[in-house]
Amino acid sequence: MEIYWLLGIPLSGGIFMALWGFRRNAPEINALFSLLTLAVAALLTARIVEEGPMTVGNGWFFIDSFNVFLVTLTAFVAFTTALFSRPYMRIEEEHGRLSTARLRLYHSSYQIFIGMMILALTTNNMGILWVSMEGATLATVLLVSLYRTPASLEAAWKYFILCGVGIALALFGTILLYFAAEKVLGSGGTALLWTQLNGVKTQLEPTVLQLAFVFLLVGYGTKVGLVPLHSWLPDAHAEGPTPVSAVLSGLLLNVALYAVMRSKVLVDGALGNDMAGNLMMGFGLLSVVVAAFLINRQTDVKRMFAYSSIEHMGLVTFAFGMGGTVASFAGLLHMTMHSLTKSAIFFTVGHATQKAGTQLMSDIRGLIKTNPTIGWGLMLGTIAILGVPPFGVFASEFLIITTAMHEHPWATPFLLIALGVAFASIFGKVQPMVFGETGLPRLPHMPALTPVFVHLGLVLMLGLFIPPYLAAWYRQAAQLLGG
Amino acid sequence: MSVLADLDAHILDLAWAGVLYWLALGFSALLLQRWRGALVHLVFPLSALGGLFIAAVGVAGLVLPASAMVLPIGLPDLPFHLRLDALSAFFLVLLGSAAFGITVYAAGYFHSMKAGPLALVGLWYHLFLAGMATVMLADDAYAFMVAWEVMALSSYFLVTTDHDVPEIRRAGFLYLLVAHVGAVSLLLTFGVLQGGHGAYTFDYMRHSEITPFWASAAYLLALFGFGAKAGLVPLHVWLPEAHPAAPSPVSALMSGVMLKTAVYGLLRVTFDLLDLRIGWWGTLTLALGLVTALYGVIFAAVQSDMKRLLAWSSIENIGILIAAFGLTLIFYTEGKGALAALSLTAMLYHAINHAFFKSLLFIGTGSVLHATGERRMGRLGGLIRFMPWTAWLTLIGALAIAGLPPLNGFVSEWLLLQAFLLTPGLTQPYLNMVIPVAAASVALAAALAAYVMVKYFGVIFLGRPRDPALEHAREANWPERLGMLWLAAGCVALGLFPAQVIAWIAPVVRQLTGQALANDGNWLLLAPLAAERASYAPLIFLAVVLVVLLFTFIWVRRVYHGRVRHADPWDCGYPEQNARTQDSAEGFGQPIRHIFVSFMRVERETPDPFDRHPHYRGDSRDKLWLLLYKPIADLVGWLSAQAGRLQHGRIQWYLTYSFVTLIVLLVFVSR
Amino acid sequence: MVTGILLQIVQTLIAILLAPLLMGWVNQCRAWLQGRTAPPLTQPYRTLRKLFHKDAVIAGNASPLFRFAPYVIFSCMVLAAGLVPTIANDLPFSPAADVIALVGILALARVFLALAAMDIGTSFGTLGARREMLVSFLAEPALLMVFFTASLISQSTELPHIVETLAQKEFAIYPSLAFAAVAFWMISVAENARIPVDNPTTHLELTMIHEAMVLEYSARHLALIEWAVALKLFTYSVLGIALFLPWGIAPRGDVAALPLALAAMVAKLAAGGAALSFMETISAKVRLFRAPEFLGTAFLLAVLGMLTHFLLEV
Amino acid sequence: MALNYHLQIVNLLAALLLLISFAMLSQRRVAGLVTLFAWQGAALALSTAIVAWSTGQHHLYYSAALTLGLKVIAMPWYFYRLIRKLNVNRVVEPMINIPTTMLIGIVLVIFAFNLALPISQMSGTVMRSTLGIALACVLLALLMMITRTKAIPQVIGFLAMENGLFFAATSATYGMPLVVELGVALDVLVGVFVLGIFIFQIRETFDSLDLKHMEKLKEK
Repeated sequence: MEIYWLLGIPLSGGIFMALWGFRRNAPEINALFSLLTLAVAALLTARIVEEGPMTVGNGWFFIDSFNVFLVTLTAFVAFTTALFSRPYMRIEEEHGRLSTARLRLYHSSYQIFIGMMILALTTNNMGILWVSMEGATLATVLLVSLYRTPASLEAAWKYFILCGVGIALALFGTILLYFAAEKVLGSGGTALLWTQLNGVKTQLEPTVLQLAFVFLLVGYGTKVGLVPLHSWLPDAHAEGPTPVSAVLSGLLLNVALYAVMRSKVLVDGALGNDMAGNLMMGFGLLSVVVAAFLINRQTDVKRMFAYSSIEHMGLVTFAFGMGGTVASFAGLLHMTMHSLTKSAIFFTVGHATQKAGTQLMSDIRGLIKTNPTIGWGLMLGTIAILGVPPFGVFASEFLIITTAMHEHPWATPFLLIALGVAFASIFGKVQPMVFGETGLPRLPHMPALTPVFVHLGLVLMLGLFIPPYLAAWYRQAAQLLGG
Repeated sequence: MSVLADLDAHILDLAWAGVLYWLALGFSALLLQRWRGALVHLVFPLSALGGLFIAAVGVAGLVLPASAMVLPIGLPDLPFHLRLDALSAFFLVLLGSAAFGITVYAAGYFHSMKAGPLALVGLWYHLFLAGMATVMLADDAYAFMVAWEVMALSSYFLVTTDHDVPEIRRAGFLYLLVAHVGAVSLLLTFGVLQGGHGAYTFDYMRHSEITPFWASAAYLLALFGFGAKAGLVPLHVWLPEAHPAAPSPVSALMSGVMLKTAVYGLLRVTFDLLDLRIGWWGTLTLALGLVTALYGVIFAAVQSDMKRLLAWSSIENIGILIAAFGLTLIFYTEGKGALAALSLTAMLYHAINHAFFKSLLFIGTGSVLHATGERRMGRLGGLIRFMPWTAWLTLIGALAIAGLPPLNGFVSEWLLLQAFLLTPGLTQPYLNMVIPVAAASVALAAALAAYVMVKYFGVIFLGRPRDPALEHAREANWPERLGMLWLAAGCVALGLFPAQVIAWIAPVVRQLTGQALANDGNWLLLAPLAAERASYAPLIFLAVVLVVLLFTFIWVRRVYHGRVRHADPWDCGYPEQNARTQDSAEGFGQPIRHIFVSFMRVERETPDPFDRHPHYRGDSRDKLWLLLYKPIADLVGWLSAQAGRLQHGRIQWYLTYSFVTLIVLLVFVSR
Repeated sequence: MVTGILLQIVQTLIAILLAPLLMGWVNQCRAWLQGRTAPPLTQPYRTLRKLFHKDAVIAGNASPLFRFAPYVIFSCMVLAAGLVPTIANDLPFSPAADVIALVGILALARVFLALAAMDIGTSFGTLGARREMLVSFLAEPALLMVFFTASLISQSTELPHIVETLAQKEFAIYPSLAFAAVAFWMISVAENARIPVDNPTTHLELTMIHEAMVLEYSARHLALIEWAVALKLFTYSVLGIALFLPWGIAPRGDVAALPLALAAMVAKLAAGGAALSFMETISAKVRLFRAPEFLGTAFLLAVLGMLTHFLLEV
Repeated sequence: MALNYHLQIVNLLAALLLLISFAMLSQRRVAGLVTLFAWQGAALALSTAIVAWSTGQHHLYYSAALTLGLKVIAMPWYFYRLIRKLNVNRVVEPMINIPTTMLIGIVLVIFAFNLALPISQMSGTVMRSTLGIALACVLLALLMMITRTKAIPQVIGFLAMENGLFFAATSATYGMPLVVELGVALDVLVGVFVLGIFIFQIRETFDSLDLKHMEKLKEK
C-alpha cells in the first residue's frame, strides 16, 4: 500500500508544482511533499524490516533490503535538499538569476525526478526500470539548463545526448535480456520481472546475457559516471543549480549503480563466472585513478567535487566488482556515506559560492572568518569525504582497501596513489578556502545549514556506531549482492 | 573501593575512563567558550590531573596481567576491542607523565589567548590526548586506525591554530597529507594481516600464520606508514614545518609523545602481530635509523629558528630510536635474546627520555617565544639574566638531550652503545662489519647533538641581548615554571635511578623478546649484562662530583680571598664590539654547514661592502625536497595534464569514448 | 676494600699534584727542542699560585653560570683523572663510571667551558666555543671508537678490566690496537689544544681555540681552568699509557708493586711528554678547516681499528 | 509457406533499414536527413505490422501505429517546421569525410553480424538475422551522431538509434511487454519535446545550431 503513496506523492507533487509552482511559498510546499515522501518511505522501511522482502501489485513492484535502503536514503536526501534549496533558491531569485517561472519548472521537475528515482528503485520490471531511468534524465535535463546561460545549455546538451545514447544502449541490453528470458519464461509480461528472472537466472543463455550485460553496463554506467563514460558529469554538476548538483551526485548516481547491480546479479547467476565482477573492478579502478588526477587540475569548486563523486562511485563499483559479503557491505556503506557527505558538501559549497558570487576556488577565501558555520561545514565535509576517521566514509574505505589487499593485491598500488593524489588535490584547494584571510562580506540570509550538520552528524555516527537493525539490513543486502 | 580491591579486573576500565575524561573535558571546553577563566583555570589543570591518572594506570598496568575489553561501538561485526598489556602500559606512562607537565604548562601558556580560539584549542588538544591514549589501547585494526587518524586530525587543527600565516597553512597541509598517505599504507598492512571475512582483531592476527613474503610486505608497509608519522628520512619533510608551526605545548606533545606512538605501532606490529621476523628487516631499519639520526642532527646544527632546530633534533632522536629498534630485530633474529633485550631496553629508555627532555625544551622555547615574540635565535641572547627559571630549567633539558652524565640522555645512550659493544660475533659476517660503523655513527650523532645544544642554549640564553627590547623579557608565569619543573625533575630522576627504571621496563621487554634485561648490579649500580663487563652508577658519580666540587669551592674560599672586581668585557683591542658582533645562529652553525654543505641547498643574502645597513640572511634547506618530492609533484602534475586532455569539450569525442568502450567490451566478451 | 679506597684517593691526589708538573715538563722539553732557555719545571705551580692570589675581574654582565663553570670543569677533570688506573689497578670507584662515562665527563666539562665562553658575549668567546665544539664533535666519537676497540678485546668497558686483560693476561699482539693507538694520539693532540690543531701558547685571537674561550677569566677562576687543562693532559697521557703500554701497573691487591708502578708511570709520562713536545716542534699548525680533516682521519682510523678487530681477532 | 513469405518481406525491410542508415550516414542536407528518417520510421512500422500479423501478437499493432504516428508523421513534420523556422537547411560537411565514414560503417556492420550470429542461431523466433541488422543500425546511428557537428542531425541520429532498438525489440523478440513499449514511446516523445525546447534555447543563445559553439566546458 505504502508503495503507491510513495510514488503518488512526488508525482502528484510534480503536477501540483507545475500548476501552482509560481506561488510565493512554493519552496515550503516542495519541502512538504518531500517530507511526506520521507514519512511514507520510513513506514515502508519499517514494514520491510519486520516482514522481509515482498512483491506488491501482482509482481510489478519488488522491495527487498537492497532497494528499500536506497529508497529511504533517496527520500531523506531529497527532503534535506528541499530544505536547503528553500533559502538558496530565494537568494538566487533575489539576485535575479532565476524568474518565478523557472522556479516553478524547478520545483515541478524536482518532484518528478524524485518520483522517477523511487519508481526506478521499487519497480520489479527491468523495462520499467529503464523507462524511469530515462525519465529521471529527462526531468533533470531542464534543471541543469535552468540558468539558461551558454555554459549551462552546453552542459545540459551534453548531459542529454550522452546519457540519451547511454540509456539507449541500456535499452538494447534490456531487449537482449528479454530475448534470453522469453525462451525460459515465455513471452509476455512476466519475462522482464526481476524476481522471475532471478528465479531462473541459472537457465538463461550465457552468451546472450554477457552481451546484454555489456550493453547494460555501458548504458547505466554512463549515468553512474564511470570513466570513460563520465564526460557529462562534471559539466552538469558544475553548471546546474547547487541543489540539483546535490541530488545528482547524491542520488542519481546511486540509482544508476543500483540498476547495474540488479543486472549483475542475474548475469552472475547465468554465467557462473565473475566476468561481470572483473569488468566492474576494471571500470571502478580506472574511474578512481583518472578522477583523482583530474581533480588535481580543477579551479571550479563544484566541478572538483563532481570529479570526486566519480572517484567515489568508482570505488563503490570496484567494491561491488570484488563481490563477497564484506566488499558488498562496504560498497553499500560507501554509497550511503557518499550520498550524505557529498550532498552536505554541495550545500555548503552552494552557500559559499553564492556568497562569493563565483565558483572559482581562487576567489573564495577565509570562509571560517566570514561565516564560521559554512567554513567548518565545508572543512569537516571535505575531511569526511577524503576518508578521514571518525567519519563513516573511512569505515567503508577501510573495509574496501583491506579486502582489496587481501583478495586483489595488484589493485592496491593504484588505490594508494589515487587516494593520495585525491587527498592532496582536494584538501590543498579547500584549506585556503576555509582558512586564512578573507575579502568576502557576510551573508544577508541566514544559510540553512541544519541539513549540512544533520548529514555530517549521521556520517560521524555511522563511522563509530551502526545501529543493529541498520547493520542487519546492510547484511541482507550484502548477502543478496555478494552471494 | 572494590575497584581498588581487584585492580587487575578493572584496570582497563580505569584507562578507558581516563580517555573518556579527556574527551569530556574537550567538549566541555567547546561549551565553555564564553568563559575564558574557566577554560584556563579549570579545564587545563583538570586535564593535567587526567595525565597523572593515565600515568598511574600505566604504572599499574605494567605489573598486572594483560586485560582486554570490547566496547559497543565500531563496525557491526567489528566492535572496538581494547587491550592493556605491558607494552601499552609503558607508553601510557610515557603519555601521561609527559602530558601532565605539558598541560600544566599549557594552563599558563594559553593564559593570554582569546576565548573563542582557546575553546577550539581546548577541544582539539583533548581530542589529541584521547586519540593518542586510544591508539595505545586499541586491539583491533579499525579502532587503531580511527584513533590514529583522530590523533592526526586533531593535531592538524592544533598546528593550524593561527592559520592566517600562509607558511602555517602550508605546513599543516603537508603534515596532514603525509599523515594520510602513511595511514593508507597502514591500512594496507592490516589488509595483509587480516584473515578475510572481517577478522580484524589483533588477537586474530597474533595467532595467524603468514608466509615470509607477505610478512615482509606487511613489515615494509608498516615501516612506511609509521615512518611517515615518526619522520623517518626521507618521509621527514613535514616535521620541521609542522612542529614549529603549532603552539609550543602542542609542539611539545607532538615531538615528545606523538612521535612515540609511531614507535609503539612499529613495536606492536613487528613483535606482537607478526608471527615471524626476518633478519634483513633489522639491517634495513638500522641503516634507515642511522641515516635519519645523522641527517636530523646535521640539519639541526644549521637551523636559525629555535623551534625548527628542536624539530630537527626530534628527527635525530627518532633516528636513534629506530636504529635501536633495528638492532633489536637483528639480535632477535640472530637468537641473541639477552642482547635483544638490552637494545630494546635502550630503545624504550630513550623513548621516555626523549618524551621528557624534548617536551621540556619545547615548552622552554615557548616561554621565550611568549616573553620576546621572537623565534629567530639571531635576535635573542642573554635571556639567562631576565628569565633565570626558564634558562636554568632549559639548561637541564639541553644537557640531558646532549647525552651528558649524570642526566637521563646519557643512560639510554650508554645502554645503546653497550648493546653495540657487547656484540659477540654474529653469524652473518656483513653484520659484523655493520655493527662498528653503526656504533660510530651513533657516537657521531651524540657528539653533534652536544654541538647543537651548545648552540641552542648559548645563542638564546647566554651572551648579550642582540636586541635592546629583550631587556624587558618577562619571566615565565607560575604554571609554566611548574610544568618545566616537572619535566626537568623527570630528566634528573630518569638519569639518577636507571636500575629502578630498567626493572620497571622489564615486563615490556619480556613481553616482546621473551627475555628481560637482568641487572647484575644493585639498586645504585647499573650493570646490564655482568658487573665486570660494564657498569654505571650515576648516584655515586653525582655524589663524587658534588663532593669534589664542594671541596674545591670551600678550599678556594678558605685558602684565598674572594675579592671580585666587575669591569667591561675585554675587547681585545677592538673598541667596536657590541651585541651584534656575537655569533649569530647561522654563524655558530657555519662550520657544520661548511663540512656537510653537500646535503643542503644554501640560500644566502650577503651584504656588499657599500651597504649602508648591511644585512645578512642565511638559510640551509633540505635538498631531499628538490631531489625527491618536487619530481613527484611534477610527475603528478604531468599525469593530470594528460588526464585533462580526455576532457576537451567536444561532444563528438565524448560520444566516441562511449562508442569505443562499447566496441572494445563487445570484442572482449565475444571472444 | 679499604686499601682500595685509600689507593683511589692517593692516586687521584697524585694526579692532581703531578698534572702541572707534566705540563711544565712538556714546556721545558719544547723549549729545549726550540733552543730557547727553558722555564723552570715548577713554572705551572707558580702561575697557579699567582693566579689564586689575584683579584678576580669579571665582566659586568656575567651570569652565575660564568662563575660556576670553572668549579664544574675542575671537578669533572679530577673525576676523570681518578678513573684512570695510573699506578694501581683496583679502583673501587671505577664501576661507577666506565670508559663511556669517562668520555661523558670530558664532554660535560667541555660543554660547560663552551657555555661559559659564550656567556659574556664577546665575539671571541663565541668564536672559541664554536671552534671547540667543532673539534670535539669529531674527536669525541673517535675517542669512543678507540675505547671500543680496547673493550671489544677485553669484553669490558671498565678500565681496570681492560688494563688487566691487556697487561696481566697472556701477551698477544692486537693489530687493531695499532690503529687505535695512532687515532688516540691524534685525538689527544687535538683535545689538549696542541699543535697542529691549536697552539697553547698563541694569543692571536683569530687562530686560537682554547685560549679564546678563557679570555674573560682571570685569577682563581682562570687558575682552576688552567689546572683543569693540566689535569686533562695528564688524564689523556695516563689513558694512553693504560691502553697501549699498561705494563707495570700494579695488579689488584698487590700493594708491594706500587713503588715500582709509580716509577714506571713517571718514566712513561716523561717519555710521553718528550714525544709530545717533539711532535709539536716538528709539525706546524694547520688552518682551522683542516682540523676536521685531521680528526676525520683519526675517526676513520679508530673505526678501522674496530673493523680489523672483527676481521682478524674474532 | 506463408510464414516463409512474410519472413522474406521482413528481411527485405530489415535490409532497407540498414540501407537507409547508410544513406543517412552519407546525407549532407538536414532536410534530406529528416526525409530519410521518416522513411526509416515507415519501414519500421511496416515490418512491425507484418510481424504482428504473421505471429498474431496483437499488441504489436499498437506499437506499429505508435511508430507510424510518432516517427513517420509527428516528428518529421516537427523537424521540417524547425528547419524552416531556424532556416538551417544548408549543406554541412561532417567531421570525417563521407567515404571514410562509409568504410567504418561497413566494418561495423560486419562486426555486428558476427556478434549477433551465435545469438541468431538460437533465436526462437522466425526472424533470424534481424538482430544483427538491428545492432548494425544502432551502431551506424551512433557513428552518425559522432560525425555530425550540428544539433539537429545529432538529434536525428539519436532517434535513428531509437529506431534500431525498436526494430530489435519487435523483430528479434516479438515486442516487449506493452507497458514497456508505451513507456519507451512516452520517453521518446518527451525526449523529442525537450530537445525541441533545447534547440530553440540553443538557437537564441548562440544564434546558431553549430555544436562547435558548445566546446567551452573543458579542462584548461
